[in-house]
Amino acid sequence: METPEQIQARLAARFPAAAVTLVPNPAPAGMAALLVDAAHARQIAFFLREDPELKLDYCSNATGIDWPEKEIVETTRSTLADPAGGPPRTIEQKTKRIQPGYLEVVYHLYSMARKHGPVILRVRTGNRTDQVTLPSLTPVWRSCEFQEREIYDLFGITFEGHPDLRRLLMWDEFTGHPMRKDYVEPDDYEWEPTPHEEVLEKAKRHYAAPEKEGTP
Amino acid sequence: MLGTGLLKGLAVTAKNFVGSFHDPKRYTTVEYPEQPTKLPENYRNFPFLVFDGEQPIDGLRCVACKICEAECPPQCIYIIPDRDEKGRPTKKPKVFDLDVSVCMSCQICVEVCPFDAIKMDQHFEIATADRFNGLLLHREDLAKSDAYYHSIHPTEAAQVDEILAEAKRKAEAKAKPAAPAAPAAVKPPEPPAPAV
Amino acid sequence: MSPAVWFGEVGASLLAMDWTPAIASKLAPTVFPTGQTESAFAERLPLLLRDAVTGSLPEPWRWLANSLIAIVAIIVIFASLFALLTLAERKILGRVQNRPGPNRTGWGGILQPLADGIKMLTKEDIVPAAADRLLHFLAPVVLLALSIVTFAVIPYGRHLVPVELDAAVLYFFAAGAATELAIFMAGWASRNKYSLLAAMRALAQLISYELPLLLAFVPVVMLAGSLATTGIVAAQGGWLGGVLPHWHVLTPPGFAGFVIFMIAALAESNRSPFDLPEAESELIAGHLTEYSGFKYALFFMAEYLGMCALSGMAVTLFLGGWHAPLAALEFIPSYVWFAVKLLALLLGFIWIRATFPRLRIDQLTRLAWKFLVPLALINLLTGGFWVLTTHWTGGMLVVRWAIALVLVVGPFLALGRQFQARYAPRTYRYA
Amino acid sequence: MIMPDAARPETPAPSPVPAPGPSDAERDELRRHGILLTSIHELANWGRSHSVWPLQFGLACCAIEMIAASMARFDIARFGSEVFRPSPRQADLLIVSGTVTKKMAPQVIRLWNQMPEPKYCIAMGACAISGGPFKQGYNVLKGIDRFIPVDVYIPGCPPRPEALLHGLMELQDQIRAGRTAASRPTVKAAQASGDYPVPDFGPEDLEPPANPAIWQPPALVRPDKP
Amino acid sequence: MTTAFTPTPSGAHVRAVHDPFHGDLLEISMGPHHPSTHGVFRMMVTLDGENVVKLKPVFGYLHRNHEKLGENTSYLGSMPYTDRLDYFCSMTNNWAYALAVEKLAGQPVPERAEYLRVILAELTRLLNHTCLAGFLLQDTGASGTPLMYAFREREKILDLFEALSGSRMMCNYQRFGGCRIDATPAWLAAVRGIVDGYGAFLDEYEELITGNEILLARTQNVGVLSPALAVSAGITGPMLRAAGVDYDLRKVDGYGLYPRFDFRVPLGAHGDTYDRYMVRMLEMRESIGILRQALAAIPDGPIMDPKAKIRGFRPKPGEAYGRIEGPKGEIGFYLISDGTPNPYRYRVRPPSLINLTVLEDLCLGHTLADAVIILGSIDIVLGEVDR
Repeated sequence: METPEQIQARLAARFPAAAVTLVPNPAPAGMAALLVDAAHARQIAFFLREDPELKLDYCSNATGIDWPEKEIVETTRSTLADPAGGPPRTIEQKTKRIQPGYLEVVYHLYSMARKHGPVILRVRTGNRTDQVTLPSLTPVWRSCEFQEREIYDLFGITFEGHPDLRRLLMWDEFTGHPMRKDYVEPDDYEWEPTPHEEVLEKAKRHYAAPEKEGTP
Repeated sequence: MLGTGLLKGLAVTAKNFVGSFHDPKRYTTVEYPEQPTKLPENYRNFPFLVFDGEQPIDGLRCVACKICEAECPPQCIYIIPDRDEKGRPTKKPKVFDLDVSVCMSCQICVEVCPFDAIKMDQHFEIATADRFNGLLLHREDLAKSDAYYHSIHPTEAAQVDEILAEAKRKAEAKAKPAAPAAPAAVKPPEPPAPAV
Repeated sequence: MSPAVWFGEVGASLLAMDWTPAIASKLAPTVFPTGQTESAFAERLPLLLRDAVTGSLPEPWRWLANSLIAIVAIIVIFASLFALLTLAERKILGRVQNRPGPNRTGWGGILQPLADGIKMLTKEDIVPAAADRLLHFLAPVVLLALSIVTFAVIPYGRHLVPVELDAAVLYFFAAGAATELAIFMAGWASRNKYSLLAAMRALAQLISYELPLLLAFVPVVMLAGSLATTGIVAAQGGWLGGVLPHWHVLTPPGFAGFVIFMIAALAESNRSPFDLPEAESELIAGHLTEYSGFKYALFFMAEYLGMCALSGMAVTLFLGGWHAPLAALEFIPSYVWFAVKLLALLLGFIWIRATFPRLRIDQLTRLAWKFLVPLALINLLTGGFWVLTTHWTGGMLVVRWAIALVLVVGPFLALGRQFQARYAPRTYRYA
Repeated sequence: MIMPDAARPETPAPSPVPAPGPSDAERDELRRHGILLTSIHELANWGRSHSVWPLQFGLACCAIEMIAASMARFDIARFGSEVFRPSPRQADLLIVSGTVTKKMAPQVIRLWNQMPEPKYCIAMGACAISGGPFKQGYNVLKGIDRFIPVDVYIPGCPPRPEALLHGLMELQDQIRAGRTAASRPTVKAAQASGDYPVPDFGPEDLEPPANPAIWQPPALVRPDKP
Repeated sequence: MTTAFTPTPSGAHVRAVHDPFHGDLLEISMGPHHPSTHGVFRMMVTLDGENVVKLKPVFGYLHRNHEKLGENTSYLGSMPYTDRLDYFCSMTNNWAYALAVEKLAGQPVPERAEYLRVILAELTRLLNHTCLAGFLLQDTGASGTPLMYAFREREKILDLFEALSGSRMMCNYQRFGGCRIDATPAWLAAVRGIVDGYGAFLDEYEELITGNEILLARTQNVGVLSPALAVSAGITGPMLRAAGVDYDLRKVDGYGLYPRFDFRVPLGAHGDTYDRYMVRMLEMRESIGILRQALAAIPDGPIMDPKAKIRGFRPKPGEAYGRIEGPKGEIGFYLISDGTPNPYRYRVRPPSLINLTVLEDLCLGHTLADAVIILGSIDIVLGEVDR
């Protein structure tokens, strides 16, 4: 099978307007992912499915990942040559920058016809608000139908073009997106016989909370 | 011919019906309360604490290091180390609670324990109507003798004994050249090889 | 009090009685043409017991009392048979499935039905808020009543026919068919979607299976020349050479009729593999979904009684009724033979339940209309042929059997081939 | 309880279930006067205890062990309990066999409401008792006894089929003794209307998250910090 | 440019909704408490008479937040939770998770452990397919007998699991870089005994039911799945192969030691419920072959890689997707490590959930009774569907 780099090159040639970048994977399993922009994701997906070389007709896994806002401390080193001719001095400069949070959907693509894979496709949203949208790949691979519903439910990404986008696992009245990293669990703690620190913390919050109906 | 499949099926059920009266392969019921359940040696249900000697609480191998508490996936172990009058740790648990209403019998506490102090019990008849007292096992409930451990997991217990004896020999050999006044700073022995 | 003790006490009181000559005369042994003597006391014991109670009453009252005793006896005997049957079914199913079944309530589980009954009696009776209260209450009562009235015309022994009717068979099937209406009542009144589906299924099943059921015994009526159950049983008396009884099941049209009748009876009594109204894996409990407590027990009882009644009718129509299989076994009382045959058929019901999966509703109706009804119609022809050729002897007897067998087996094979063209085991390829 | 060989406080914890009905002495007294009422109760309880029909209702992993308990090796039929009724109207026993999620909890309580009295509940496995290994989950109800009175708790993950049989025998003893959870005075007083309140789906959690008439946990104490 | 796969439109089979002759449609909510939804699964079924015209599955009644818990627990701590995903097949779940972590950390596995994994996975396959056959027949209305025979054999295999790992269902046996407990010769002999007797059991079972005309009529041409739809919908496992697509990860990926074993992959031609049942029966016979070969060839040696860590396991940052051919289909784990003891993202690729994608397509036009057995033949476990 072609390497991700080759695929990236072909995609760049085929869709000049699309931004396709490689996301390296440092793990020993090492399989770089193709990061495509949301606007062209469906076209690229159709291409990957239909391309006779690749024939990625099977989307095994589709999942969301939450990357919250992160403070990145970058250390830049600049070497200054000593005008006096001494050994060069190294100046370390620490810059803090806030990497904006985003949500990401990862698709693992295989080919049943050619029995190869995987090709990993990533699509990212611009931010982490509740109104983030991505194109649905369900028209390309039916197997995304429930998995994208699950992502919509647990991560709060709206998929445009999904035939039936509803919550999959939680009930319809539910408002949160539990798989996001900043999700706060409901205060359903009342009693637990092994009082670990975090349990006590929860208990404190529970009993301090204004009288909720039904709690003793 | 139509119906042969049905007749064959009837023959099989008839064979099983008749067989259930004379063929032990076709009568597999173990009548539970009367006929004892044969539990394999490896069977595990809930953890217990091993004690050496006669005194259940004083002889506990547990040193209240809280490793199992930290590693327990569902967080069902709760330990408070004991301290003597001067506030020094006595390396014994003051409280060792196990919430069997949460425990999932995964045996990770046994695997991570460096002192072979916590082992898996085989007793499963613990159904109770007492929600708040019956399902929380305290130190006193959990402490069981080494002999009991030997009786339920003989092979594993023998291996554990060897490892403990080895560790003790090493510790003694190490302690001799050192100052005898040094407290029994026994380095925890390596975690035992996965038990058989 | 156990039955044995009860019988013992009654027997003792009988012996202590001052026997009137009228009763004593009944004790005279009957001499059969075969030379065997009937065990008169045993044969007539039920009647004697009855007469011991009612013998002294004046005539109109005596008739009433006799009828009441018959009713009570039927209800008591078949209710206890129902209780034992539930236990037997659970134990036999257990044995088929390699386990003992209920064995801890009483000795060997014998008290299990009692425990179930007590529990059912003391359960809360729930009527859904939206249900039709009257129909919801009536359905089990009607069902049970209809199941019980069918017992009236079955000859249980030589002298044991509760009601002798000329058109007993018609009466039986008229009452039996109405049970499905009670199921429909239950399904409709419950206001539950599953119950409603069950009700519809029950009606479809009723319409489909009434026909083969009725067609199946027409050859028997033709052979016996009577619609009365007593007449049909009488027609099956006697043995060929003392060993081969003249049962209808041993004639080609009778055998085919018996098989069709039993299949239709399975469907009629909603037993597996035709338990579609109650289909547990599809409709929760079908028409029973909203019934609790004793009403549910009544349904259960009605189902088993219906099964008993149909088996009893099958015994009467095809298996020689209360006649013994061998002339040498005549000395055993006739009602014992009836009971033995009845239990054998009931065992068959349980055995089939333990083995088969369930049909689908369209397959069920298709089986009835495209398979059983044609076979039953052809069987009518076979029956006619068999009746017309009763006088053939010698070499013609062989011809008679050959033609009848062809008429029975041929259509079966032809229809079976049609089925096998559609559904057959397959062979598989490997990658 | 547990502990064949270790020391254990001699006095058993007081049973939370007070035995209703007349005491043995009273019963004898009544019997002497020819009053049969008590023995009819006993007969009814005997019948009920030997004919506990469970609801055919599986939730999660424990349901498989529940099925296994009804299969040939263990054969719950010996106790007269193999009649797994799929309709709650004919069931006596609700075996909560597995994790009750918040999405499922209202339906479990509805099923419980649909069962006719007298009815019993067994919480089988860690998840049903307290949420078990999944108790930290946002969608997991931390124990079915927040909404339903439970007669017998069977810890284990999952409990062996034998443990379920043992729990069933415990339940039979309770039924025979006439002290089941639903007959507790507190429960009865709270459930005068007969129906247990079914919680609604809220935007974050069930509303209410527990039924205070049923769920009365003791105060939380920390042994080292009073 | 290309055809998009969209679900079959619901209601396409409604003949005449407002036709007074046909009457109204009946909407039934099957589940979450229903005897044949295999757990707390719910189908909103719309019926025209008894025919299904619309079927919407509702999930989440057993959503126990597996993935969230996995992100809050250590790598080892998630292992016992994987037991509880598909609670019939804890051994294969363990293996898939261990494989993913081993890929993530580059952890080798000793040969004996690989052999043990193959043996246990094939035993799990036997167990799962046997139980499926039992449950499927229970759904068709056989009153318990096939299920009882299936569970009779299941108990034998569970005894093996219990003797080896200490628990009947929740084995928690595999570790990153090997297995937890070594198999004794007596255990291997016991496996040999079970494997030798299994063929006879399958023969008897097939005699009981496979030729049964009622079963043939109930299952043949019911719920036909086309190969094109199967591939697009990501169907895996026996269900895919029953549709005639040759895709078995044991052959395709060749993970573990499967390339060493000689076995065949049975394929169906019709893709109906009968094929799904029969493919599983045939797969069991192949599994017996694999087990025989593995038992004959299993070497002595260590079962854990000496460098493998039990406590304090922290893989380097990166990600990995490990998948194996579970009995129900492709079970995969997608892990992202950020260098901490807990995975940053822990994702389970659940075969049961994805195989359910086509449930409505299979059921439309069939009756309610067929919908029940189609669901049964898909072989789902709710612990894995909802996680």
